[in-house]
Amino acid sequence: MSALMQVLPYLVAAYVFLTGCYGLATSRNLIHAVGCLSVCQVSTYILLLAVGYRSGGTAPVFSDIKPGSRPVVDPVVQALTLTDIVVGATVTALLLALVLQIVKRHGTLDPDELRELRG
Amino acid sequence: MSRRLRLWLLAVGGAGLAALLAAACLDLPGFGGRAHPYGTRAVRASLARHTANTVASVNFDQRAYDTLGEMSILFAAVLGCVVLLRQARDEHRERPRPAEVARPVRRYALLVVPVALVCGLYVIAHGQLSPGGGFQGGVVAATALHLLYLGADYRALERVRPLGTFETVDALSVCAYLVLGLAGVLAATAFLANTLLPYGTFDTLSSGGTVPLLNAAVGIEVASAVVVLLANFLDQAVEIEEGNGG
Amino acid sequence: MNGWILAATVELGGGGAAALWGVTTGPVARRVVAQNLTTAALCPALLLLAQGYGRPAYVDLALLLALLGPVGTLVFARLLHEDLEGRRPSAWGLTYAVAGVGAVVVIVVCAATGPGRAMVKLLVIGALLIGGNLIASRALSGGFQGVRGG
Amino acid sequence: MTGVLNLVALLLVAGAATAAVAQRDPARQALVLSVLGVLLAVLFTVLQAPDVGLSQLAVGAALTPLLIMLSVRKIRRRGRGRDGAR
Repeated sequence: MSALMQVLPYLVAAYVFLTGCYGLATSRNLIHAVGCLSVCQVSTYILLLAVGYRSGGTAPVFSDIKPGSRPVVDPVVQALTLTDIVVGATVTALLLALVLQIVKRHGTLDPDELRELRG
Repeated sequence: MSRRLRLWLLAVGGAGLAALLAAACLDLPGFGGRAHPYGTRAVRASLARHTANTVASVNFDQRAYDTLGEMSILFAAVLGCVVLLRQARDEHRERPRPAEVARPVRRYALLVVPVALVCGLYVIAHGQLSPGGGFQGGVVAATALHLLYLGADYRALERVRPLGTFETVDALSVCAYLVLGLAGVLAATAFLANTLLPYGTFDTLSSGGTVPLLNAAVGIEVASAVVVLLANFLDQAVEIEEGNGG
Repeated sequence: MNGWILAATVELGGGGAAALWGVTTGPVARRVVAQNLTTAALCPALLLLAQGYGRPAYVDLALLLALLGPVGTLVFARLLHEDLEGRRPSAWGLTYAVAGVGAVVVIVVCAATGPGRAMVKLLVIGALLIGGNLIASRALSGGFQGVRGG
Repeated sequence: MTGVLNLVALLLVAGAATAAVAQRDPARQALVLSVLGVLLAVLFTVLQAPDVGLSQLAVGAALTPLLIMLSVRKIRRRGRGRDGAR
């Protein structure tokens, strides 16, 4: 149990990433593909926070506990993840805007049909 | 390339990537380990500068230059959306008919909008003390405003949302972040260095030197960026029609 | 052993798995109801976790979820109302049961906190959670009948 | 005890991510993504990252579904306009 728990969070992150990639590659709908990309982003959050976790630790926020009274987890990876989430959402919005533009120009949401149009 | 061949290629590549990722996972330091050298040093630095929330200290003090990068990505993404979603020459606007929403839902929306705005401001203002900060609070405040569309009417939202003002405020808050950084240079230290203001008393709203100011700038930027973003999507989804109309 | 964390685990496991199952299977009408009940099921789990870890600061998460969860449901109720028309998705029995669990958790955590500012915050969360949940259910079962093209 | 909690939260997130990819209709995918967002927020709380949890709640519970659903609505309306003109 504990040997598995040592690597399980990393494996979950890897699994989520591969699942997202599979969805991205087999998607027949560009909006669905954008959703799959946000699933891929999720894997990076899980990986970063898993690296920074410490058993028995608590959040490095000292508004309600005394500094030094309890062990704390790593704040650096948390700061990276935090900004990543908000920026990720705006990037999703940018991709959705591109999708709307593609639909306007080519009238289709299917990436395969788009390729036929160009060729 | 046929669809079948592409799937085979994906399977082979995915299997290889999965094997490499699994090998990498097994080599990482175990989950929940005790050794976090960067974390320990970041906590010490944050406490030395009287910032109770270490994450805010990392974001707006120790790695403030990184946050400037994040802000510019945010700004660029919103700019891209505005350009992509603007009204084209062959499109026209059509006023949506006023919506009739069930009365309890409308009342709930009108009641919760102020509560949610206050919550967003609370999350921004307490960023350097308790969990929260500009990034989270900004999104909350901006999303809360759109309850007016969801629970009432698009026109109600348009009335309280002067878009031009929000676009200007967005740009101004990015500038404010830069100016605060340059103030550090003028005070003869370094760009974005937190040596400008006194650190204050630990665990109070004004503690942490420039952290609360940078936090507020980010909060305003994120809030107005999300409002502008959603406004463009809403215009496309609700008002803008194809063809030149009449 | 910490009873709060045990309760949170049960709530998270049961509520999360049920919500996930509900949101991935069946007609759209049932999926929206499951999405709405996710908020109501997981918000008490967050409160229990805050209590279990001994960190009142974590309560902010429950506050935001109680505030934004119903907003998310209203998004679907408003923008999917054409798919939902004629079906009137509602599961009032389940809605009241989950709201009851939320109320019980809020009251128990309040009792453990004792009077003060923290308790006021918990009561606000409870009111937002239950009120938002009931209103979102109301919106799903035909709150946007008159909306056309908006 | 916390090990079991970590395990439950991780497995739920993995399941929700799989479900989000498996739903091929964008509107249904948006529903699963919003549940995934809330589950992730709980996972982040369990991993002692309340700041990140708040960020994920703010974005995942309402903003991302709203963006996706508005795009879906735009495309549906467009399709209807086309059919009407024909």
